[in-house]
Amino acid sequence: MKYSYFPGCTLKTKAQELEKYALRSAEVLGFELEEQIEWQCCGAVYPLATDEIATKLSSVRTLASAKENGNKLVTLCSACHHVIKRVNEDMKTDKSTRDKVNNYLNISEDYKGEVEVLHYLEVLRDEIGFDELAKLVKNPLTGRKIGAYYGCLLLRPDKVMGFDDPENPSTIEEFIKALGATPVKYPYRTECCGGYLSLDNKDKAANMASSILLSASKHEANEIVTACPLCKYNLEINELKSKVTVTYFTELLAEALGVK
Amino acid sequence: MTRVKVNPSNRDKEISRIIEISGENIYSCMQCSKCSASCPANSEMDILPHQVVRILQLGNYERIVNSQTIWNCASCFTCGARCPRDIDITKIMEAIRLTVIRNKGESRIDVDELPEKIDDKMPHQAIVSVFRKYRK
Amino acid sequence: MARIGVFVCWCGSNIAATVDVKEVAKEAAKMSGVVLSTDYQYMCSEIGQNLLRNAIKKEKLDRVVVAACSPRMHEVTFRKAAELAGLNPYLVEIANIREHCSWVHKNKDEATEKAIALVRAAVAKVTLNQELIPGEIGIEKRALVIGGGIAGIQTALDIADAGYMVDVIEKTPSIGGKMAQIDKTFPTLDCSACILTPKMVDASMHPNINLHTYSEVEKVSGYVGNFEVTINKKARSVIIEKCSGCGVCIEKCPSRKTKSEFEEGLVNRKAIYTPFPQAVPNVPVIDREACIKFKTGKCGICKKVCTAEAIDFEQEDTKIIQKYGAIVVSTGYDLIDLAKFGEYAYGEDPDVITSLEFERITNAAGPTAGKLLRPSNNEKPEKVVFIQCVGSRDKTCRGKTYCSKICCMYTAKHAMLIKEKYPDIEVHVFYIDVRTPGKNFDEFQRRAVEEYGVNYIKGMVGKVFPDGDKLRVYGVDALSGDTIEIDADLVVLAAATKAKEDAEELGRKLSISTDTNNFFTEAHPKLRPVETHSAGIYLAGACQGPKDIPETVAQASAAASKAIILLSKSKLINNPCVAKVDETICCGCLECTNICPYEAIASTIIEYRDHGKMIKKLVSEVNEALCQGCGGCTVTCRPGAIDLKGFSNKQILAEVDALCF
Amino acid sequence: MLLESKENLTIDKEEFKPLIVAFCCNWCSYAGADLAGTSRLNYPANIRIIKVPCSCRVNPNFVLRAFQNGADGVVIAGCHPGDCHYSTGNYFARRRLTLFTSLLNYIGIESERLKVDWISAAEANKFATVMNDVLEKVHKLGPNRKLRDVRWKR
Repeated sequence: MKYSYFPGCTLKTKAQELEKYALRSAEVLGFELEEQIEWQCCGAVYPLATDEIATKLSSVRTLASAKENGNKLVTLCSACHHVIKRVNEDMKTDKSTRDKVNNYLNISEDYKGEVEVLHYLEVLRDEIGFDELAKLVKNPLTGRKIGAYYGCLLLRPDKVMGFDDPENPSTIEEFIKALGATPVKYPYRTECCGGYLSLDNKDKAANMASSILLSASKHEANEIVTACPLCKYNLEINELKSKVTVTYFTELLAEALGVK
Repeated sequence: MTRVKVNPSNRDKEISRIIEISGENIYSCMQCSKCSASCPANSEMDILPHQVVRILQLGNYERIVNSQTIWNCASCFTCGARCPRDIDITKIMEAIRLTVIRNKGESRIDVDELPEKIDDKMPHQAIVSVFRKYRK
Repeated sequence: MARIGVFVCWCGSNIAATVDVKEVAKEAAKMSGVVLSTDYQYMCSEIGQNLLRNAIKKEKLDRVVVAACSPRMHEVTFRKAAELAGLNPYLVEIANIREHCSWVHKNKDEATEKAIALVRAAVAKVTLNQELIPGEIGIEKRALVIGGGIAGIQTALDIADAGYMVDVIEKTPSIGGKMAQIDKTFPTLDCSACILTPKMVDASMHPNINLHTYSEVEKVSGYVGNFEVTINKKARSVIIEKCSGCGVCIEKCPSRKTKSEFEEGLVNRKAIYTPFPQAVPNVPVIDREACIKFKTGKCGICKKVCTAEAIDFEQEDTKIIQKYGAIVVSTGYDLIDLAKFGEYAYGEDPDVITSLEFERITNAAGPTAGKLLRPSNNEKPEKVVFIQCVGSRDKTCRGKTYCSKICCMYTAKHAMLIKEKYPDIEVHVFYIDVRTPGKNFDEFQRRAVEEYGVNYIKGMVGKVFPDGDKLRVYGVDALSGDTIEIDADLVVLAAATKAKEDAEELGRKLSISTDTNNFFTEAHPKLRPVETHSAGIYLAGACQGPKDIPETVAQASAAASKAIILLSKSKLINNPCVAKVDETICCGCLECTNICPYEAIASTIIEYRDHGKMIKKLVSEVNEALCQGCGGCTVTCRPGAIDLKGFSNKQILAEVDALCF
Repeated sequence: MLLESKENLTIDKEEFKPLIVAFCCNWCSYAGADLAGTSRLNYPANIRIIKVPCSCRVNPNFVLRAFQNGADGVVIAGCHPGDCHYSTGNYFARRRLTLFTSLLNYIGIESERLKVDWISAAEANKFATVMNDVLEKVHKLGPNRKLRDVRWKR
């Protein structure tokens, strides 16, 4: 199976591990992530205002290019996934945005939200299947207590993202279980890490991240996995205060598949 | 405290602009305050999210744009996810921010300030986000 | 030539403000056949009706058009008035110039023009109206009550006391419903069981009441006065007549893995069980899905220990077909599933419970014998948090848009019950609005605050974080703007009420409608609150919308009296607007018999003389008692031999012509 | 949506005022129209309602007659499928009128001129919306001439 793949800026710089291990694991799992040619930054945050068009264009270009190749579009970074998936929904459901964007872009065929946007985790869950994944595990992570950290962007708003139950998700826990480790459910796993607040209001972000780490360690998790570079950053700069380490889910995957 | 005149004419241009940009119906709100209770950043907010909606309903534009609340919203979407009235409060926060920063010279963050605020590990994502959220 | 009288009603200013009634009357006077045209302020008033009656006599009117409100409102009124003046009531037509004209249009010229057109159509139709004489049908003097909760019990008792036979169908093994699960009732705090169980016994002992527990409605056919209902009596596996109710079978049953429905899943029950000790009938039932004998073939202990030989593993579902004159629906309500409200950790943490579970925990007959204990560790809680409106007044797909009505009061009751037994327990209630309209209701809630020291906080809870053996509750006080954090031991959620899952299906069987929330729709929200649009079918209790016990009982008695009124009549007047076959045209294809939903059309052979020869011919024949007058057959009829009285082809075409004038 | 369409109509009504005949079943749609009145909703005055016991009472003949005599659009409204007062009447109506719409199309009548819809007694808003919608569509199509009895005065 071949997918169009949108990496996003951070994966080429500060979050190279997230991508590296994802690509290696994909090889073992038997699917191909074809990086798009000349992709552009998604803009990091979804433009929430109804009157913003320009900020949605780069996502539509990405989507239209995936459509041209006849592929589903796969993302790795939660933020990119959030932005592209929501812009795709706008193109599908909001006529005024659709018309304006298509007029502006002037691509050969109007884009109407045809592409299916999948997060790497969704590929694992829905296209490969966690049962199948479990069979391919070479080094089961037996005995490790790992907490899933979902953050905001994968889950909310549920109406558009449709990733999992936004208040009580289970995808990453099932993923952890498939790798042979013990998933730890803790109540803060869907709370916000502080996001971009860490730039302007470091104390607040630190506060928010600490609550998450504290909650995870209270429930006896030794590690936390996440899909978002910014979540990882926010959790990591506070990790010293707790004993919990933070890694990308792909690193865990590669380790279990024996390609780390 | 100044006395606010409550009448429809208070829903002046700015307020309608906020409603329009957000695309949300603020009059659906019945002040259950679940948004405020859910907000992970509420400790930094001088006006809680449900109060923001109420003040918009009353039409007190000045009080909204001068609050610290909008700059402490992390756009985590928790408020909208739990709102029983199906209002996406995040969109309202964004609309208020935009009405401020779209005015010339009203950017929240200065490019010159950046170097001292970022460190080696900080992902690009954070910087791009802040530029999108805090300046035009 | 017809002598038609037109009466234009002002309806105060309801019509007159938007429609120039004088102009309408003036134009009507010019219409063909109209000999009198006048207007009056309130045609439905006594003076208005007298005006109509006198005019019929004085002007020798043979047809009447009243231009007023909807015929659904006062058609009956004006037809009765005409009848009193000696006119056949079916020679009266209504032009709906209020609901369909003055209330929906603003421009007076346009509205007046339309009103004139509507009157013209009514005049055109009435010209072709014929005297209709309704037939009579008999009434089966027996009522059916569907649902054996407090609504059904009250309805059945009232109808039975009036001297009519009543059958009660209850889906579960015992009557009693939700009220049987409840501990105390508001605002008097008297014991629910103490007032309900005597009624349950009354119902079972009443010579006129027949209980069909563990039974469901399978099929309903027929019409008012003559319903035919198929009841499916599910196999109980215990012979009711033989069982002495000793309970040894339950004691000895080795299967104990099924959650007790009556105890809201707080404890397990056996595979053979009675839902609760006061169950009526006090006869156990075998849950075949849980029973080891039914699953593996081995066991059968219950049969061995039963000295009355009441256990029957071979018992099968039985069907009962019975005729009824009236049906009362009282199927009650349920609570919504809270799985979608992950933020409250219901289902994740055992100490987060619904208010119905709380009823069981605080009930002396419940799993904790009335002691307030945390389900997780059976210890007394120190802080209890109540969260109201969980799913109520919620526009999203998670909840219901309506107010569930009963939660404010029962939450105040719960809070007070805790405080009364354990004054040292802290009780906090998160609410959006406190709604306590009702006799002594607000006083009750205020007492919780003022005398019992219950802490009411206006605001919703954002999230409940299970934290060790505590539940950290994050909320906000909307009034002060303070954020609140409570380390609670028990969180009670006032889950929204909802219609029964199978309400729509039952509605379909009965041909009664449900609203967008699947509650059954009453015939008129104000004036016909217990009737449905289907004659002879009535509503009682929360199946029509959220209700508390006193309201439910009141509606139950109201529904009973409606049923009694119906059953007390010796004959029912039939709707005379039925199909009619013109035998000379009918070709005997019998297409009409296939389409009729009431099997009201049959075939017959007629003989007639043609050119001196007797000829036999197969034709359709309408049973006027069965025909409900939908008119479907008129369109199906190939040669166009069937017409519908009161809505004939000629009449409708005349209306079309008049409207396109 | 509602507002926009109404504005359009008030601007243009001088030139063309379409006439719509609506057949409403007594149990659902007529009651829905009543509720639209009780709720003081608005729809244009050139919609005229004829009460029929059930949508299955509507003979396609009536529709043709309306078109012949000058109606520009016809609405047939009944209970929602499954909710028919007579259990199955609206199913027959649905089947017949689907065929009939095809026939209209075949003989060159725009199918937008005939609207078959299900409006319950509680759906006052839907009633007003459907009426406004039909009127807007018919307005765009212009007057119905194809089936018009040319001798008819309108």
